[in-house]
Order: sequence, then structure tokens, then C-alpha cells
Amino acid sequence: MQLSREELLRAYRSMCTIRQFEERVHAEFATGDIPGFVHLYAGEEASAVGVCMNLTERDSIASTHRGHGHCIAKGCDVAGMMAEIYGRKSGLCAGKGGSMHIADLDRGMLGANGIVGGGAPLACGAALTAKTLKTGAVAVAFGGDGASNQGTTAEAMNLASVWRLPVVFVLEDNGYAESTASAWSIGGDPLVRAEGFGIPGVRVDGHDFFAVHAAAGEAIARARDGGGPGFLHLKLARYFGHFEGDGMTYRAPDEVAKLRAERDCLKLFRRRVGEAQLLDDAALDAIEAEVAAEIEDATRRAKAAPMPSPADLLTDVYVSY
Amino acid sequence: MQLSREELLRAYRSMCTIRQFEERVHAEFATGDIPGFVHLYAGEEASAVGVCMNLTERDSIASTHRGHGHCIAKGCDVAGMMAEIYGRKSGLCAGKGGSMHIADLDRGMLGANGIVGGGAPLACGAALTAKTLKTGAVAVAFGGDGASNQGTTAEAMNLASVWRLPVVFVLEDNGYAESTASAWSIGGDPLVRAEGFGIPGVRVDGHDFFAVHAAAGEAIARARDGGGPGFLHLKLARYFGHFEGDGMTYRAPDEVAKLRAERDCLKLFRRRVGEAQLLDDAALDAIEAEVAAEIEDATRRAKAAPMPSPADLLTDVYVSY
Amino acid sequence: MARKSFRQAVNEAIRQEMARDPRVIVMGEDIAGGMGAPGEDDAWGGPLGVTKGLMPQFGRERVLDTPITESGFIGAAAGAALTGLRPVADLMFVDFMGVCFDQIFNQAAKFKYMFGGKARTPLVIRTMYGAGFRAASQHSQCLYPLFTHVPGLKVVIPSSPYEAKGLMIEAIRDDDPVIFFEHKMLYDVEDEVPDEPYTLPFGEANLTREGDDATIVAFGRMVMLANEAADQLGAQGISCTVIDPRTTSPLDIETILEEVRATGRLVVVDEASPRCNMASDIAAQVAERAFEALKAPIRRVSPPHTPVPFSPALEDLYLPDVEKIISAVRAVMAAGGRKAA
Amino acid sequence: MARKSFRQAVNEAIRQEMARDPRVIVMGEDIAGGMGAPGEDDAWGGPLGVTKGLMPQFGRERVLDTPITESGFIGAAAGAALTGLRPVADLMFVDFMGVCFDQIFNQAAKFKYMFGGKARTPLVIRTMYGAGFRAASQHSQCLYPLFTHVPGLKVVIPSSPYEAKGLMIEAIRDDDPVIFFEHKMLYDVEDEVPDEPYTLPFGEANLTREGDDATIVAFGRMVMLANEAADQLGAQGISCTVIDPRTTSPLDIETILEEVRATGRLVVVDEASPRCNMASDIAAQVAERAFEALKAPIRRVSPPHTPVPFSPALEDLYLPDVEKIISAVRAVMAAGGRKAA
Ligand SMILES: Cc1ncc(C[n+]2csc(CCOP(=O)(O)OP(=O)(O)O)c2C)c(N)n1
Ligand SMILES: Cc1ncc(C[n+]2csc(CCOP(=O)(O)OP(=O)(O)O)c2C)c(N)n1
Ligand SMILES: [Mg+2]
Ligand SMILES: [Mg+2]
Repeated sequence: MQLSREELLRAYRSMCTIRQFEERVHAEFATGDIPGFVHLYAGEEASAVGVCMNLTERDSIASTHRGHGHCIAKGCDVAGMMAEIYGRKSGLCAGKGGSMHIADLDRGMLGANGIVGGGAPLACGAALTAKTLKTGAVAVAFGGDGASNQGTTAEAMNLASVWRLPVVFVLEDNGYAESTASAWSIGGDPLVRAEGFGIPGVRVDGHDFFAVHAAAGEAIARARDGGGPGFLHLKLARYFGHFEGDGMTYRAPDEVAKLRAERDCLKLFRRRVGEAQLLDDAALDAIEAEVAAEIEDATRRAKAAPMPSPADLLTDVYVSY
Repeated sequence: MQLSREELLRAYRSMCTIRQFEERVHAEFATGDIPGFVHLYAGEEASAVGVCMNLTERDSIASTHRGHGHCIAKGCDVAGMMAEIYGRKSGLCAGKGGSMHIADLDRGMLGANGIVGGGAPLACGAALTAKTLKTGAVAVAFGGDGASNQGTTAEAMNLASVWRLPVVFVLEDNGYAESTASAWSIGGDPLVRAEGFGIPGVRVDGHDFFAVHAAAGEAIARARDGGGPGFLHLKLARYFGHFEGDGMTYRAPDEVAKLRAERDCLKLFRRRVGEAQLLDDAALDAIEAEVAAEIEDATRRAKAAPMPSPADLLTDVYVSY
Repeated sequence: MARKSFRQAVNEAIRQEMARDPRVIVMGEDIAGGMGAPGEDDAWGGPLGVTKGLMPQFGRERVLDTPITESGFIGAAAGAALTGLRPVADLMFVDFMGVCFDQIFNQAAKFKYMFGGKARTPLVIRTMYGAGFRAASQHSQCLYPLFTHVPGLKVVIPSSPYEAKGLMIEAIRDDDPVIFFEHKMLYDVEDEVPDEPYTLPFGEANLTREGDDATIVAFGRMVMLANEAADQLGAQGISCTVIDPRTTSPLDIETILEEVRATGRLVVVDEASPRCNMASDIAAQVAERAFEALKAPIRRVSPPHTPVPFSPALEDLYLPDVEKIISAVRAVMAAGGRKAA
Repeated sequence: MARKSFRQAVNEAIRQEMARDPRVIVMGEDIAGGMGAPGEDDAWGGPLGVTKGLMPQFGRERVLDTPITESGFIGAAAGAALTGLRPVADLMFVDFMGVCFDQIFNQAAKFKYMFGGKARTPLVIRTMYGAGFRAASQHSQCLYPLFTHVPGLKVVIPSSPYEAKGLMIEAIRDDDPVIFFEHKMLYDVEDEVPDEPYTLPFGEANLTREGDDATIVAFGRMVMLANEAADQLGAQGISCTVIDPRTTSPLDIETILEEVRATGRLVVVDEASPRCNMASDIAAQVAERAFEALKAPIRRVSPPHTPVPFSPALEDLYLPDVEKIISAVRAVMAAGGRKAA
């Protein structure tokens, strides 16, 4: 499928926004201002954006602890996200959720998730809603290589298969679950597993936006047309530690530097659109500058925003009680 | 592997014991004397016996809610089992466990299990003990087609694969989980799933004792030799309802009659050893008669045995407290 | 109005709500039954027949059998609730919560709070609980205290067919996740149950007996036993109030406090394991808020701290019964004398 | 004897027991760390470094990294315990219990009873709990009431490095399944901890303060706060006994009753969600068994019935603190006047 110029610009903006957002959170975290556990998505942008470019607001995604990228790709407000990460009342979740629980149901973003493997069943639920109410929507479940071993993932895939749900499972295999290599933790091959559940799958270079976009597009279109679930195994990499504060002693010393130099999804995107003369550098640079301003603004506003008030502690537990 | 005459007699005795035990429990249940939920194994004898003939007392098995056959094949005392099913103090579990929780750790029988999919992780644990203490033992996890979809099964298989545990997973696919057909509930193919976890598997006619025995023997020997886990997909059938009291409206009216006539594992065994002139009818008939006496005796004793005493209610919760 | 069993009452409630609202769906293992089997059309309707007849009426698109994957389908129910359906999911026995609790207590229960109020999770989880069936340690537990502990969940424990219908309809119409406990020994109990739909509010206790001497609070099947105990005690000149809170979360503590203030004596009957259970919860709240009114120690009638035994001889001993309730009431009647502050 | 952090105390206890007994093994996600990774030998030792150094000393055969499959490996630990090992399994955060509770509460906890006494399950599950880390709703819960509820489990909640070491060694030597709760905000707390191995018995409470006016019972990190409250109150002329029960199952209720009989006033401080928690459990037991001695209502200091909020501003409000404990003690001191029986 050929992307329009406008779509390409949108894709680049989205990837750029994720990258700059994460680099900024990384820097701010180091100052000690950002509380709690923060897992950054930088390096994996082609996955979130490549997949979500195929979705509309009616479609749903279930995300992971490493959810900022998925949020941005699904259209969540960046200022609201930053405020949330700072625990402010103006945050997307009013400061109650934090980095690991950002959600925006109006945009079909069903939440980051602090429980590894927690999202796949939820995505099946969203797909079931679509199927039952015949809305034509689809759902996507993002999950890591670590999550791919969790029983909930297997259950969700089997359920999706027998119910023929319009859901696509996206395995973001970034090589590690915390400090554990996916080459060790995954006995066998995820593609074969998917086949074992009766789900067609494909392995894709997760650094390549175009490859992800095409493969996801196919699986999503099939799901939308009633063809049942699909599966993508994306090989990619994260640039930062498992969480902020991780010294990454388990990685090879030059691993990230090499990845940034040779396999960076933004660079690959630029090269590709440049070579094909689809977009020029000026347009892309302009986007980067706009995004930088947006992130700067979001950060400034988040820092200045008020904390929740004491009364907020007790609200939002139930609709009624 | 060629079985000796003595081994063949032992196999037949074991299968016969299971069959007659289950037919008797079925009859006694109908009188209303046996309390609780009872799931009978009749029809599946070739699986339990074909597998367990390859095991010694040092080896462990983890079983299911449909555990009587596994218990007998692993050498549990039949009178103790019957007394347990009647809730008597002389039962194998002192009347505290009942049909769904019969265990005999001295014989490596780690328990029937009321939780579908509960046994596979436990078998991994027994295999880990064997591996860590270098005992040379192996473990077997029995599970049904229903259990094969449970996340715990997937987790256990992956764990066994990456830890290279000496464990064999035996999927007893009797066509149904309660009233649900396995042809529907299993999306995809269990053999492919096993391969997806990096575990070699084989599909076997579960009515054929010799086929099961050979396939299990191979997987168990490989596991024992450090070759890692194995998987068997056995196609077989149960003769009674899911539990006693089940009207089986979901099965075809003549399904069980046909199976009994054409695919009965005891009949197939007799035919096979007769044709090959390994055992004669007289020897097999003698075994049947001996088993009948044993079951009669076990049942009579169970009915006459005293119930646990009130003090038993509070014991056996902890080793010390 | 007609006599209906607890089983029929639950069935009728779901049926009427499904007819009223197309977003109500039902799912679970063998909940219709027979999926993919030769006798697909004449199947179980749940292992104890509670949902029988729903599938023929509403079809397999709204009455969904599932594979044995509780995390998968309970999670799917949570996700469906978050996105516009009103699922009634069946956790066959509450004892199976251990394979799917995460989707209940970390996901469904917390969406609204974690997402800053913007979620709505109209999910009902039906589940069977309780001892007496000779179903042994892994199929006889109560476990509602574990769910009551969790902020974000509502917990409903009907004690009769009438309550079952009204509370189930309320549960389905409620916009929060509700865990609905059905005692397996109550299914055949019969009662007058109105034919038309009706609701019973959550957090409003029901007084099944009124008396002056002692207050008995009981849950689920224990309410029947408490009534029987009160009746026997009444014949002996001790008059008891019996309170059925109907829901443990929210809990109508105000009614309990009021009645305890009137009688000065409290016995709580709870079939759940004794540590951190509903009996402790209520005793603690009363010891804090109606302390001045108490004339005697608060007595709890619960099973011992052991798994549920299989043998009928032991299970009968294990369970609270009318005798044990009567002797607890007699004990609070006999007690007295305390230091003044 | 040297000053050691809580983290070091736990590490040393496990290390010494592994050295003493070859059947002791350790397993969990990243518990050694780096499995299959380039820097395999210089890895985490657990996400917060608690088990760092065990793998270099004992090798990967006894310090086993696992895939993210809690049911799988916790179940494997239970099976290994049943067959001759003494595993120490790491459930990284207790919040993850929802994906593996079955293997804990239906399997490990019940083997002995279901099997008629013939099993032994020397399993330790270490797990991190508690709020204060800004880790939000799914990584900040206490949940020990849920485990305390379950017959067959023992539940240990050390309040200091000294307790952590002695209780961990006891846990590893114990023949029943033990859930060992480590508060993530305690890891850096330091204390004098003997170098040699020692044990602290289960079911024996520790009195960290002695006083005449009121009794405070607190668990885990709350003991520190209770001590601080008692010290401040002491300076103001109110002298408190502080009891650290150390284990909630078994619970040393006798010591609590004895102290309450002496002071007549009880405050229970429990970081767990307020419904069916340890504060209710203890309040209920005391209201039943030391009722005559009580001079005031029993007060519980617990968080509100909400998930743990992320925002520091809210989390600080959510948690019990010294102020709240002091005002609860003041309230029980001020209370008085009750009807005589
Ligand atoms: C059920 C559960 N187990 C463990 C954890 C702790 N944990 C958080 S992230 C993580 C690693 C996840 O790895 P992966 O799925 O590959 O995602 P990645 O971090 O690489 O994006 C672990 C073990 C958790 N949050 N939930
Ligand atoms: C976790 C769990 N879910 C559901 C059940 C209820 N249940 C008991 S047996 C059974 C069917 C099991 O089917 P299968 O694994 O094929 O074994 P079979 O009964 O055919 O031997 C079900 C659903 C259970 N005991 N545990
Ligand atoms: Mg990863
Ligand atoms: Mg089956």
C-alpha cells in the first residue's frame, strides 16, 4: 500500500514525537523530578507508529509497561501524558495512573499495563465488542518478548483463534525482558507458536517502518474483514535501560551505540523517503523542530501544573458506591 | 522395544484394574453412596499404563481431576483409593482428599488435581528436583485437551524447554472438555504448539497400548538422558460422562457404543497379543478374575471402613504451626 | 409470582436483562455447552444447568462458550466491558480465581481509578462457592473476603432465590465490576419470585428476623441457618435480629451498627475461612463504631483454619451449622461485666 | 555484628542457607539476571539487587533465572518442594499474585491436608510489597491479608534488617509453604545484624516498645512508624506498647491479648487495604477474647478503600503515617464510658 505524502509526514511526526518525548523523560528522570518506575520506548518507534497508522480512533489497542510510544502513536495528548508522568492533576489520568497506566479510552487506548501479559485478554475483549456490535473495529495487543511466554498471552491467542476475533497480536521482541535475553527465554519460535494456535503470523524487521506498516496493514485488514486474528513478530531494540536507573551491564558495551548508528528507525525512514524522493529534508527538519517545541511546552506545563488535591484521593474508585 | 511376557501381563493387569475400578465406581455412584464429583477414566487406560510402564517409583507424575487411572498405573493401592473415594479414614489421603485429590508421594504420584492445568508446573518441579539432585528421575505431566489451552500448560512447556527439564507432557485428547469438543476449543494443532515451545512431539493413537508405550518410552528415555522435554498428543476417548451424573446429550447417541466395540484398548491389546501369540486367553482371563476379586474386596472394605474421627478435621494443615 | 428455585431465579434475571439490553452477553466454559460437539444444540447450560435455555433463545453470538482459559475470557470480558458491552462472565467455581485473579483485581477493578475516572467497567462475574457438596478442598471455598478486600470491586452474596433475581438484575445494570456469589447448595432452594424484572439495591441490608436480645449477621447460605437458629432461640425466649447484608462491598454497616446499638450483642456467621474474613471485618467495624453499645464480646461463627475436607464426616463438622450459631448466641447472652473506662 | 541493610540481611540469610544445605535453590525473573545476554556474568541479582552475588557463588544450577511465567515457575517451585528441594522462589512484586495464585493457595498450601498429611512443602516465596515508591496501583499493594486468609500458608512480614535475616533463615528451614513479604521502602534501612546465622521463631511477637496506656500493633514497615509515634507520644506523657507480630500466620494473638489486657486500649496499624485486612482480623480477635479488658473502641489505622494512587501528593495522603497513628492513640485515650452489662 502506497502512503500519501501527508501520511508519511504524519508517520514521521509521530515517531519523532515518541523519540523526543522519551529522550526528554530520560533527561528529566535523571534530575530526580519524575517519580516511580519509567520504561522508555525509544528505539521501537517504527512498531507503534507502523501499526497504529493502520488504525482509526474506533479501533483499540492494549499496551504494556513500556507504553508511551503506543499512546502517542494512538493519538494521546502529549501534554496530558507528560503531566501524568509528573503526577499532576492535569495528567491524562488525573495523576492517579502514572507512566505505567496511561490510558485514553476516547482514543481507543485501553491503557499501558503494569502486568506483563495483562493486555492481550483485554484486546480480545475490545475485539469481541467490535464483533458483537458489528462496529467494524479491530483491536491490537502489543506485548514484549517476555510477555510472549506469559500464560495469559497464550490463552488470549487461543481464544482469539476459536472466537475468530478481529485482533492482531504484535510481539515487540526487543531482545530482552529486563536483563534476560529473549533468545534464551523463548523456547522455540513465536511464529510457530502462533501457527499452533491457528493464527497466521509474519516476522518483520521492527526497525523498518515501512515493513511494519505493510505487515500490520495486511493483518489488520484481514481481521477487519472477518478473517480472524493475526500475529506479527517484530525484531527491534530499546535504546535505554529496562527502566530508568538500569545500568544495562547485561548488554554488550557498544550494543546501543551500534543500533543507533545502523538500525535507527528514524534514520532508516529518512533515508528511505529521501532515496525515493517522497519527502525532503526540510519538511522533516521542520517536523523535528515543531515536535521539539511541543515537547518543551508539554514539559514546562507539566512541571508547573498543580498536584491533585486531597479530595481526589477518594474519587474514581466506583461509578457509584 | 520388546516387552517381556511378564511386562505384558503387568500391563494388562494394570489396564484391567483401571477398567474394573472405574466400572465399579460408576455402579456404586449410581446407588448414591459415593459423595462429591467423580470423573472416570474408563476407555483411556492405554494412556496411563502405556506411559507409566516406562517409569519407576522414583519418577513422578502429575495428574488431573480424572486421576484414578494414573494412580493405578503408577502403583497406588487400589483398596486405599476406593476407601478414599468413599471418604474413609483408611483412604490413601485419610479421607481428606477424595477422588479429585488422590496422591501417593511414595509412589511418585503427585496428586490428582481439581484445577485444570494445575499439574504441569508441578511436574516441572519434580523434574527440576531430579535435575538438580541428579537422581536420574523424570516426571510426566498428564493433561486433557481442555487443559492444553490453559495458560499454565503453556508456561510449563516453555519453562521445561528453556530449563531443559526431564519432563514429558502427555496430552490426553479425549475429544471433550466437559461438553465442549476439543476440535473446537483447540485453535491450531497441539503438536505445532509444542514445536513452538521447542519441544519435539508425536501424535499417537491413544487406544493402542503398544503405540503409546513406544512413543512414551522414547520421549522418557530422551528426557532421562538429558535430552530435554517431550510431548505426546494422544487421541482417545472416555466411556462415561464428564463426571458421574452427566447425561452426555452433547455426544452422538451411538458414540460410546461404537468406541467400546471398535476402539477399546483392552480388546485391542488382547487381539494384538493373541495374534502375536505372546499371551493366551487363559492367562488374560485369569488376570481379569483376579482383578475382579481385588476390586470386590476393595469395595467391600471401603464401605465397611470407619469415617475419619472429629479430631482429624484439624490435623495435617501444617507440619508445625 | 411463582415458586422458583435459586437456579431459575438467576437464569430468569439474566434472560430478562438479555432481552432488555442487546449489550448484555454471557460467556464461560460450557455456559451454553456442546460447542463443536455432535449434540451441540442440547447441551449443558453450565455444569449445574443455571444458564440452560439462554443459548437457544439468544444464540451463540450472545451466549459464548469458551475454552478453559479463565484469564483469557475473564480478561476479554473486562476488555469488552471497557469498550461497550455488559458481559456476564462465568467463573465456574470461585476456587479457580487463582488462575485469573489478575484480570479481576488488577485490571477490571482498577481501570476507573488508574485512568483518572474515565473508565466504566460494567462487568458481572458469576461464580459458585461454598461447602457441603463433598467437592473437597479445591471446589468448596468461599473466598469472598479476598474480593471484598479489593477496592474497585463490588461483591454480592444472595441468600435466597428472591434476592438472587433482584441482585442479579441490579448487578447487570450496575456500571462497576461486580462479583456475584452463588452458593452451590442453594440452587435447589425454592422461594416466591416475581415474574417481572426487579432490582434490589447494593449496600442495603435485609432484616430477615427482628428481635431485642442479640443481632446475628450472616452471609449467603448462612442466612438460612441463622434464621433457623433465631427461630429455635425465639421458641426458647431469646429473640434475635438476623441481618443479611446482601453485599459485602458496599457493606451496609449503618444498619448493622444500628441493630447492634439496639441489642448490644453481636454474632457474625461467615462460611469463609476464619482469618481476615467477613466476620472479622464486621466485628472490627462494630468494635470501633458501636463499642459503647456492646454488652458482650462479639462472637464469630466460622469454620476452622483448615482446607475444606472431602469426607462427609469431616465436612459436616467443618461447616457452621444451626447448633454452632445457637451456642454462640447463648454465649453472648451469658457474657457480661466489663471494666468501666 | 555489623550494620547491614535490609537488602543485605535478606541476601546474607539466603546465602548462608544455600551454603549450609545443597537442597536450597533460588529462582525467579532476573534473580541472577542476564540469562543468555552478552553481560550474563555481571547482571542484576533481582530488579532491586537483593539476590546479587548469589549466582557467582552458587552457579546457575542453584540460582535459576526464569522466563516471565509466574504460574510456571512458582508451580515448579511447589513441585520441587514436594519432591525434595527447598526452593526460595521470587514473586517479584506481590501484585503479580493474580497470575499465579492458584499454584500457591490451591496447590502448595493444600498438599498436606488434601493428601492426608503425607506431604511436606518446604517452599519460600519471597515477594515485594507496599506503597511509597510512587509505583502506582499495580506495584504498591500489600495483599498479605489474602495470604493470611489461606489455611496451609505461613505469612512472614519482617520489620527490620535484624528480623529479616532471622525470619528468612527460619522460613527456609521451615517445612511448610511460607510467603515472605519484603517492603520495598525498607531495603535501604540499616540495623545491627549478626554475621552468623540465627533464626527467629514464627508466631512469636516482638515488643519494640513497652508502655502502660495503649497497645499499638503494627506490621512490616508500619512498625517503624508505630515506634516513632510511640516515642513522640511518650514525650507527651502517653506511654505505648508496640507489638510487631512478625508473622500474621501463625499469629501470636496471646501476646496481643495479654498486652491489651494490660493497657485496655488498642490501635492496629496496617498498610493493607482496609476491608478484611489484618487490622480487622486482630480487632475481631481482641473484641472476642479480651473484650472485658477494653476501655475504649479499637481503632484501626489503614489506608482508604481505594487503589494506590500514583501521584506523590496522593500516595502520601493514602499511606498511614506517624500523625495518623498518634491521632488514633489520642482517640483511644480520650474515649471512655460504656454501658455495663
Ligand atoms: C506478571 C508480571 N511479571 C513480572 C513483571 C515485572 N516486569 C516488568 S517489565 C518486565 C519485562 C518485560 O519484558 P518484555 O515483555 O520483553 O517487555 P520489554 O520490557 O522488553 O518492553 C518484567 C519481568 C510484571 N510487571 N508483571
Ligand atoms: C481452572 C479450572 N477451570 C475449570 C475447571 C472445571 N473443569 C473441570 S474438568 C473440566 C474439563 C477438562 O477437560 P480436559 O482437560 O479435556 O479433561 P477431561 O475431563 O476430558 O479428562 C473443566 C472445565 C477446573 N476444574 N479448573
Ligand atoms: Mg523485551
Ligand atoms: Mg478432554
